[in-house]
Amino acid sequence: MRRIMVAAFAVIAGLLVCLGLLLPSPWLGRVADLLLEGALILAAFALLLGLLNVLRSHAQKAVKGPRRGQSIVLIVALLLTLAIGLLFPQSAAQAWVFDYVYSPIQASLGALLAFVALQAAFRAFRLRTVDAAILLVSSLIMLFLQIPATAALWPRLGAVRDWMLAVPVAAGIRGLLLGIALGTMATALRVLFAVDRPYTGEE
Amino acid sequence: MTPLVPLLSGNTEPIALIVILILGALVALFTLRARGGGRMALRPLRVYQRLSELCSQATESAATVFATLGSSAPEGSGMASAQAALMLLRFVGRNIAHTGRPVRATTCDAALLPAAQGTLTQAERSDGLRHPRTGSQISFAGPEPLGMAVEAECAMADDAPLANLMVGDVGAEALLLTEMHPGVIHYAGSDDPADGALLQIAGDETVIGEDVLSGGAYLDRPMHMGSLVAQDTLRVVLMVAILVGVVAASIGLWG
Amino acid sequence: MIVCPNCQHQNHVQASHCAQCGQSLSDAVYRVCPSCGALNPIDGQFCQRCLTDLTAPAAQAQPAPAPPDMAPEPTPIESAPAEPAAQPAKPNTKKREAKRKKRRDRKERAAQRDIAPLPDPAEGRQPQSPENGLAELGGDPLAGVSDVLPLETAVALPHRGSPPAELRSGHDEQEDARLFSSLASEPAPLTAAAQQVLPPVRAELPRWLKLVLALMLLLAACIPTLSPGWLPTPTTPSAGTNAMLSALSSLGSDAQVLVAYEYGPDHAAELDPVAQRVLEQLADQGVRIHLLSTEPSGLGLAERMLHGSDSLQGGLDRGQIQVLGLLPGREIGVRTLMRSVESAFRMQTVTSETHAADLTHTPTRISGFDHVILLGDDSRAMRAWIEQAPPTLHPLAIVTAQVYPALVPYEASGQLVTLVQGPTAAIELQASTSSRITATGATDGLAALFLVVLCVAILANVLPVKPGKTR
Amino acid sequence: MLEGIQNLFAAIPATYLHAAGTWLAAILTLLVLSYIVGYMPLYRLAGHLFIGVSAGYAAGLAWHTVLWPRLVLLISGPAQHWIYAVFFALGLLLLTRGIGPLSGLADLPMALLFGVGAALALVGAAMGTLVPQVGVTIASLSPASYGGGAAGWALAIDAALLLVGTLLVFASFHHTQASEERPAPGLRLLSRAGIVGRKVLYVAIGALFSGALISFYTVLAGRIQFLISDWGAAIAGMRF
Repeated sequence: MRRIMVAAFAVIAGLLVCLGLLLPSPWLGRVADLLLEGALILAAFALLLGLLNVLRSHAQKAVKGPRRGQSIVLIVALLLTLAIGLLFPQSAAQAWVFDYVYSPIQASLGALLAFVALQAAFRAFRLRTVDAAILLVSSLIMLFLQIPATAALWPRLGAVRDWMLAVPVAAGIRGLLLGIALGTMATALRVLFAVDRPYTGEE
Repeated sequence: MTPLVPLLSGNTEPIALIVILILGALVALFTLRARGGGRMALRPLRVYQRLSELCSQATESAATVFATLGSSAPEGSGMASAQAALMLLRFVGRNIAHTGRPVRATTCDAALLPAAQGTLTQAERSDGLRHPRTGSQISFAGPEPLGMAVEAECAMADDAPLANLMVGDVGAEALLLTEMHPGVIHYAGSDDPADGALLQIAGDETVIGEDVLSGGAYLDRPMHMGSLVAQDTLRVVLMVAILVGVVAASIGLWG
Repeated sequence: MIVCPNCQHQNHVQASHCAQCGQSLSDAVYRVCPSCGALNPIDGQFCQRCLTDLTAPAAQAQPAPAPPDMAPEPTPIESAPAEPAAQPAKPNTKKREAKRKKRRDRKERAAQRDIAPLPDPAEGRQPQSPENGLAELGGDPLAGVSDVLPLETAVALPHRGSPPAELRSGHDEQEDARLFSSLASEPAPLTAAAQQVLPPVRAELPRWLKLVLALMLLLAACIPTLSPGWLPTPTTPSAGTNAMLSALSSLGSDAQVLVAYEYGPDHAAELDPVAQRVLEQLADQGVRIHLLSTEPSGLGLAERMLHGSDSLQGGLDRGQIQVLGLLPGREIGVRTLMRSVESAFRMQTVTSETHAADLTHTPTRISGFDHVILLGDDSRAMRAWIEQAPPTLHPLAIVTAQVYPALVPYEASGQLVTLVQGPTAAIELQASTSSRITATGATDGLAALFLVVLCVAILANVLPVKPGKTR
Repeated sequence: MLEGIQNLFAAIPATYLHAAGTWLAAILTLLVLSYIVGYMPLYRLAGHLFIGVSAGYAAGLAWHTVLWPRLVLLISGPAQHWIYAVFFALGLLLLTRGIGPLSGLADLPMALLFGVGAALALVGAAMGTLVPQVGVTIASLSPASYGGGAAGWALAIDAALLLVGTLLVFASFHHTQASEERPAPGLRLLSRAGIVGRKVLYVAIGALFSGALISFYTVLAGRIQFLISDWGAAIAGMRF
């Protein structure tokens, strides 16, 4: 019974939002807005749940385990940033933390991707299959064409780059996008028809 | 840019509504038929075939499986990839729960966390665990995917899992995991073109595009066969419509 | 675990009813292996741990390799795990479905044992003599069976069962034993099956190779900072950059522009130069700029950029540039914004008195903006904007090189009025104008990157290192 | 007390804050980049610091932009804004996830999240991708539509290639297959087309990968530039 009620709630909420987005009825639009706002509030609560989860799991690790130091650093950083965020919103202190802690670490992690991408390229570029050959040739050609100097030295290469992007690449990605849209719609319809009930943990 | 003639410009809402209604009717029809137990031959997808083997192997070797669930937000259009991630999590959770080595997972979308916890708890219950863990083996790693990669990397260093499932909204951060732990089998998949391309390069077993979203029919949800057939039907209809439209446009009948 | 005698489902030890078929497990019994003491399901032919034939007399518990002349023809071994999810057959009866499921479960269990599936007991066994008739479970399951123990006893006993009483093995059992011993003594098929179950894991790149790759990349990454600019930069911007510039310069001083910061600090190096250049140009033209972000970090970047540039700081002080704030919930936020700007940011004005976004000069509807500029590093976020916005929005998108190809179809369909790739646009802008964007040497850097990737492609095929993927 | 702390922070000269920040940022950058030489602990330490900071930062913003304003509205006018009470109650139910027997209560808020998400995904995919992208694929293949002449022919050929490529890739995601029981020639044709479509897709994947390499490289170059220029300046500016 409980499961049927939960599923009905999801289906009704989903259909109302769907109709509110598609039909030009102001009443349905208001209902949809309200439900969207509700989802927003719930997502924020989920973040709260996430915080509790982080704190709990790392508090356990901070008491015992091989990564005590890291977990302690995480908890202290989290609590400090949270305190600054809650008590001094949009303050200079928050901006300082963002500029000199948040942003450099994230940018450096992003920079590491260059190294690991090169290692991945080493594996992927081994010419063992036709696919790998296509990948290698396509990557190298596109990389070469995207160097601004090539267009400056040989202006025709700029046109080749535009053609590559506009025809073969666009064709591949458009076909992919059409498939993704179809799959997304089918997945959403399964949820709206309660064939799938991911919210109860079941299929 | 090639100056193509976009014939369907302007307001797409009515056409979208018609397409949704058609697909909805098809999904409903074929799902009801799939309930009867009919199965179709499906294009083989290695990832899903391998996943069944993975569960056997994990049971045998008593090794755990790690899941990097990514950042798909269930309350947005990430719902589809979230659903795909949960499907895999449930399949693996259900098949290896009895080994006593729980599936561990990390996510960087807070709303996906409770969904994954519920999914895993149910999966364990259906594998016969009377007191399933309440989801403490799934951790939230902040809202940033790169942070999630760090957390996943540490968990994989500690647990030495057999495999790492990265299906859903997982992007470039997957590269960090595949290169830092090459000994782990990385199952990767993303329904985003840019992310999918990276995963195709990085993962051991990769699934991209629409295939990510059709895992259920391949794994343990015969009901999904219905929506798969509906997708295929609409696909053929769209392809025929495109060809007819192109011919009409080329001979000057339309556009 | 308890294996359900009805459907073979493996239940938890404490389960009282089968989780799959619901049958009571109270009279499920184990069979204790005479050789190693492991507990096995009642109808198991061989011990799951040591593969001893459970139906053979204790004396034959350790099977000797069968004489060659006695060994039967090697049974074709099905590839253990290759149970394709897609079955070409289309059975309509539930009975066949149930049978297939049963067989699949059994195969899965065989795969779990990491051996090629042993001959299926249900298929290979002929009707047995009453003493060994374990397959027939009707009635009292223990009737006529001497070597099985009820559950409680089996669990309570030490795992070394007493050897069962001498039993006469029938012809079928002897056949099974011979088959088993031939399988066990033939390494080839077993190894082959094992290889299929355990895919070879790819090798790690050698440490020296990793260091060489890293060194090459580091050298290439130093070039933009250190190079004096060896290679020429294009004198005319590409079509996309030109379109962006002309769209921006056509905006008058009373125009309203909405700028969405949809990128994080990890891609700031790519998009900051272009974003700053665009904002400064708009500020110089006197355009009113409204900034927002659906990501927390995007907002931080926007504020850093505003405070880091004199002309932008001036615009901020004059009220010409306005930070609307965070638009939470990516798709939800965009949807709300499309309905009404005021309702999307209404909440910001409820509490914070000092930092409240002043919406008096902001258009109330999204159509009130002359231009919408998206700065993005995530193709999903960009697609959220494209998909949730009405088709009449026609935003201009400045994106990272990574997501640029993925959005090309949306530019072709007119859903994005212009699509610009961040790093090359920065170089082109720097080359075509005398702005203070420091992109000198960036084109040399990209050329160096190309050389590095070319080296990698050659090395990958020349070096005897084989760190391939598993497939 | 809060103002005291704020004043204390404001009292520190901006140059000192900047110099300290630059040093901190440089050290954190080096900690992360220490992975290159294969030393993980420092990388992990910086990573954990990042997880903590990002989670705290996002939670603070979510509180101030989503929860707190609505709470204020609810308290100030419960009769008018009663609906927020419902959503807050659902939010509290969400927090029961993970608390043993209560865990099931979180299903209700999850249902709302998934329902709303399904609606947004459905409408977005149909309106924003499927219909416009199908629409733009329907283009004339006649050279006359593109002005005729050699240029017209070239553009018509481009349009034809684009059409064929798109259809091939789209076909490569067809799931059902011909089988012995169902030897549909149409399905066989689709799977053949799909095999070619995958090759076209690999061209696109190559292009995306090259774009990703440029992206990552630019980010790395930005970090190096920070270390050489900004940190270098901070070191040079120090007076011993």
